[in-house]
Amino acid sequence: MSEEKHHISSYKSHLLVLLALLILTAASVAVTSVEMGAYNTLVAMLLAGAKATLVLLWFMHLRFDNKIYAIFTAFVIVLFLLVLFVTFFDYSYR
Amino acid sequence: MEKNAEHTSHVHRDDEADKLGMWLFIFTELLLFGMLFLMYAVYRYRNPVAFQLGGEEIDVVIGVINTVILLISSATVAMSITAIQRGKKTQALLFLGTTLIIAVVFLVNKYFEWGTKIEYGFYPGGEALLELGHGTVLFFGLYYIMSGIHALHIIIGIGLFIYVFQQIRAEKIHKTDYVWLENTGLYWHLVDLIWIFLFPLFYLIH
Amino acid sequence: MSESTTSSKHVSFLEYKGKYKGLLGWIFSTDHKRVGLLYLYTMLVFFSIAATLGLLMKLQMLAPGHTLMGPQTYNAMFTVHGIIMIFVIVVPGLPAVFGNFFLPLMIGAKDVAFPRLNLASWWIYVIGILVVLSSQFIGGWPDTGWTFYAPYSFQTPVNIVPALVGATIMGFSSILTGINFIVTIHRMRAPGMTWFKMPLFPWTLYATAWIQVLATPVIGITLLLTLMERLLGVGIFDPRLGGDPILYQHLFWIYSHPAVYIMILPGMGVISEIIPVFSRKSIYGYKAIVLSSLAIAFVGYFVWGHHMFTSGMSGRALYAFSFLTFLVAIPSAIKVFNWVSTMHKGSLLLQTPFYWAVSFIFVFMIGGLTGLVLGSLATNVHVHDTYFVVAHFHFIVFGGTGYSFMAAIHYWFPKMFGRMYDRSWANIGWVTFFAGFLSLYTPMFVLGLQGMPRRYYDYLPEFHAWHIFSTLGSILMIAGAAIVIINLVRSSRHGQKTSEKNPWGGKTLEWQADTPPTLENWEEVPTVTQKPYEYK
Amino acid sequence: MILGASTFVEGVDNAFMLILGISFFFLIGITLTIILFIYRYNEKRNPKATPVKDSVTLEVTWTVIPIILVLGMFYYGYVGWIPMKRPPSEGVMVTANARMWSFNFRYENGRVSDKLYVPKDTAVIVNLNALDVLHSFYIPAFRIKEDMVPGLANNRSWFEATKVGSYTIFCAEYCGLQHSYMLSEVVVMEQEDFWNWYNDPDAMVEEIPEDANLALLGRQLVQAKGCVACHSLDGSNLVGPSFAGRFGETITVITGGQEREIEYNEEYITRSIYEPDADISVGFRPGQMLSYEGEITEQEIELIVEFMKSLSEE
Ligand code: HEA
Ligand code: HEA
Ligand code: HEC
Ligand code: CUA
Ligand SMILES: [Cu+2]
Repeated sequence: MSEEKHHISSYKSHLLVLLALLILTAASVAVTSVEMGAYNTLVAMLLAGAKATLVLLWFMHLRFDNKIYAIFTAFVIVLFLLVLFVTFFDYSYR
Repeated sequence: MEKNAEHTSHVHRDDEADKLGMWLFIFTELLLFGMLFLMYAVYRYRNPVAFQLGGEEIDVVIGVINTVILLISSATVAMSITAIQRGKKTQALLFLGTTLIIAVVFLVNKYFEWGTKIEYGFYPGGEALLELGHGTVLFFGLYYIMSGIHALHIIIGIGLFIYVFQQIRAEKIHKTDYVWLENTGLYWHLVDLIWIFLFPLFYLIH
Repeated sequence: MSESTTSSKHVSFLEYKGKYKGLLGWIFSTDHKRVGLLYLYTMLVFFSIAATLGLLMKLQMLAPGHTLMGPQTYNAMFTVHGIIMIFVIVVPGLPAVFGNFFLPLMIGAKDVAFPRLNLASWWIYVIGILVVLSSQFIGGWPDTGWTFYAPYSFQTPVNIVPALVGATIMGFSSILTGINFIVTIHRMRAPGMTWFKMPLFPWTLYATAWIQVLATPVIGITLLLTLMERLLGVGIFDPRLGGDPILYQHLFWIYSHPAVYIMILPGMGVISEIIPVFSRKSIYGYKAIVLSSLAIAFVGYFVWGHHMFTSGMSGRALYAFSFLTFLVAIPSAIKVFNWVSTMHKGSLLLQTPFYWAVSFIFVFMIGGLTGLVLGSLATNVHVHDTYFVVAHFHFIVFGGTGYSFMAAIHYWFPKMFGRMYDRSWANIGWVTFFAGFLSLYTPMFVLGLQGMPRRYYDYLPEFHAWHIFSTLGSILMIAGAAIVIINLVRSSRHGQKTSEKNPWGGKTLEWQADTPPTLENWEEVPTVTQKPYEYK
Repeated sequence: MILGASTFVEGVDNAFMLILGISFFFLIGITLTIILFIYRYNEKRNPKATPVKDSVTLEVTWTVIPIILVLGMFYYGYVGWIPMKRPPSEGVMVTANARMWSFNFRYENGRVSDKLYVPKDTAVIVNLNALDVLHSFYIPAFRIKEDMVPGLANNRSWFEATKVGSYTIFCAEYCGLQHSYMLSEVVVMEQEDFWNWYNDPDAMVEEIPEDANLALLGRQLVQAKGCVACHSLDGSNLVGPSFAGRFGETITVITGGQEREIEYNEEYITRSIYEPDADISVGFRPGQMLSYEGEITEQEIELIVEFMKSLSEE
């Protein structure tokens, strides 16, 4: 509702999130040179996932907004992952 | 779920509706890029070595720079929303302006990045590329398509920023009516989200 | 937000005069009812074109050999027939026409959430159609089949660029409609209308809208990639460059299977409205129907592979997809049982809408049950890409979506136009149509089982007899359709006037509005206290 | 269904019959119920409706029963299909090549044929290979179908025929203009006959008898190789230029983007067959015709040339 009270995030919180994002970026560049075989990709994806979560929750306000947005977003992400999973039923066993 | 909508005649302003609409639009974008990521996953799974070699051709430094500035720009739009909510027009304009400039810088970097590749014949249908074999063709095909569509979103974002910037200056967007800014911000974060995944997938594989 | 200047209370939306006059007053009107009718008229035009193509194909199939046209023409015909029927008629179909017109009325809103966007959707839609048809002038009609399978789609000598671009544009229109409906349903329900007091048609629109929002971008990007493949040679689907043509099929069907549920869900919603009203009885199992709609929408995402059983996919994927396909049939079964139970101990009002609804159930069952033959691995291998599939989808697309469209228009006609159609002609039309329909498509099942492949311009003499049967049926069917359509078109201008608010005794909100409704539907938005379909 | 002639028929037809049975049961049952309701509860006979309460038991029953039935159908479908995916290791190996718009079959001993000859009661393993776009290898009498995908390795189909006779092979995946003429035949022979055919020494030698009518042999060849799908013999242009009336003429072709005049002679024909994209006749598209290098010998080209000469002489 437009009458609803809005949560106002402070500059400081935005800057903290930014800092975290930059640290994670640095980390993901750093781990690239560590040889972990297939796990390299996994780690890279986990780090990217962490960054994405930060952006979604804080920058995109999912933490403070109506819960419905968070639920929908989670649903969409799960849907996509399931589609990916089902597609690999084909490619993993060809 | 949410409270029942009370009287909401359609002349009435409903910011929440606009925001929901924006989120739904973001979902369509997520799936659109999702399918590109799906293709990437499939082809990388089938051509692991070629993708690794392809990844080494791509300049990590430009990638890192672009990642960092894009993250910063995401923070600055978020801050411009905070500024508007607090009624600080000049601050909002300042933050928004920063974002706008960063977006342009991002594109300039992209231009140089692509430029050098194209010079060497690394573009779809390019001689140098075709010699390198199937996996590499796919890798660069995806690279151009995915970062190209991403860049297209940046360009649209720039358009939106210019519009919103004008609106704030003209006081059309202000403390109590700022959905446009908010939605533009959401859109920009989406662009950032996509990049967060593009970056490791193309620049960091080795 | 709209052209309203509230002086127009009690003037029906048909007569209302805004800024523009005449035709302009329609194509620039953001009123949801006018937008709905714009879609209706547009569809009528293109349906006639595509149906004529269908008829011409049937005439060509009357005898083996080159009878009426050459192979290139035939191939172009089923392609354009398929593209128009799918992307222009049945995918937007019920949501764009009846959703636009009745969604706000049924949930007690004054319009949809974004009226201007709504009008824009129609414009985008028309532009999309025109782009597809422009291929006539730039390189000829596409000849790839509506599925645009790689690699043929970028090797054909014909210019298929307009078809790809046009279909993508229409996809945008579909997405915008979906967004609009979801927001409308979330934000604009009348006071007191909780989620489980919402009528079933809006519920199915809601489920459909989610599919529109979450599946349509997939076809958008797929067609765009095909375009880039064709124009730039990026190698994504091209086997000569290492691409995988089967991946194209995955992407295509990740959209196009959910799309078949975009087509059928609103149809099921319409039937769920009509059956209780004409039985004078509450719907049986309201919650089961709601949940089954959501289940269809969700599970429908994971069965796309059943179109690809013989494509060269891995065996494991095959049985996973077959299994899921069988599961998705269950919610449809539940709905059928609920509809039939609703009639039990009712007081059935035998009128045209009811006839269409009942015949819907019948042809839908045939279409759905033959879907099970297709979903089973062993039998699919035999009948895939034969006329059996053609029969299945005409039964379920035309039988399902088409019949529910007919049911809907006969049901809501008086509300929409403030006039009544000729009831006896309507019934005669229905009988002829139904008989023609069965004789047109039933022989195709037999042909398919005998092994007649689809998309064949010419065939072996052994298939001749059933083809004759089918072609004769098509002529009967055209006669039926002509009666129905002419009756409706004529009555919308000259039919008997009526301002009765509730001719069928319905309980949902749209029957409380004026006939025809006024510009903003209500002077005062009604408050909902009851469940829908409360018959005592 | 229709006549069946392979070991898969039983599994497929059983699954079909099961599904058909259940379907008819529901279709007829529900239809009769509806008709009964219309008769019993129509407005005249039953002016007042009686409210009925939802029954959870009923709802659950009619959810669970279809689930069970559906699992049964899935199972039968699975059982009927699984043998198709499990080719035996021993058997006659054939490579089926599909191109627009013809099939040819190459046996292990090098024998090539445009019809598929197979022995009865022996496993035949068919390697599916497409040269240009998607095609599909469909033999209704055997209940098998599998797409032929360009670039897809290890794509195979197999069958064991049980009845002597010949059955149609259809291309079931849309592949362009002449899709509906992309037919062939599978000829099932007694084992002995098959092996005789297979090892037939006459078929292996390329020698042509002195007195043979070369033009006629050429005609048979272009028909067998599927050239006539694109090249008419009557002067009309299909996908490619007609063979009629062109030999000896001077024609315009595009070579590397440049137009030039060229004489339609033996040399040009050979180049057109081995490197079709080298010279493109004006008005036609490159990339349609694939090279026949390795499939048509120079000797065979001579026959084709003779045939084309004969077409121009008339
Ligand atoms: C409105 C559109 C629509 C709908 C609703 C459906 C519904 C279903 N479809 Fe269909 N389908 C199409 C449109 C649709 N389809 C189209 C257009 C194509 C072809 C595309 C192309 O290639 O061009 C196609 C193709 C198609 C194929 C691929 C065929 C092939 O190419 O090989 C398959 C395979 O599994 C399939 C299966 C099903 C199933 C299992 C359902 C189920 O959802 C059906 C469920 C319904 C019922 C089961 C009937 C009612 C229930 C009862 C009467 C109770 C008794 C039931 C039980 C005991 C279970 N369909
Ligand atoms: C909504 C979907 C829909 C509808 C309604 C129809 C309707 C018809 N279709 Fe179908 N069809 C498809 C969707 C549809 N089709 C699709 C998706 C394909 C696959 C394409 C592909 O393979 O790529 C296909 C393919 C297809 C084929 C297979 C081609 C092949 O594989 O070789 C055939 C063959 O006969 C056919 C015939 C018909 C016929 C005779 C009708 C008839 O029933 C039409 C009957 C017409 C009417 C009932 C209306 C008559 C009214 C008028 C003429 C106007 C009068 C008007 C006024 C007075 C205003 N269609
Ligand atoms: C898929 C369609 C197709 C098939 C099958 C095909 N061709 Fe062609 N052919 C073409 C096209 C298109 C051209 C014109 C463009 C070119 O020169 O490549 C052509 C050109 C030719 C030419 C040059 C003719 C001229 O008038 O310039 C000859 C000779 C020829 N083909 C012979 C054959 C023979 C022999 C076969 C069979 C063994 C064959 N073609 C099979 C499509 C086909
Ligand atoms: Cu080859 Cu159809
Ligand atoms: Cu499907």
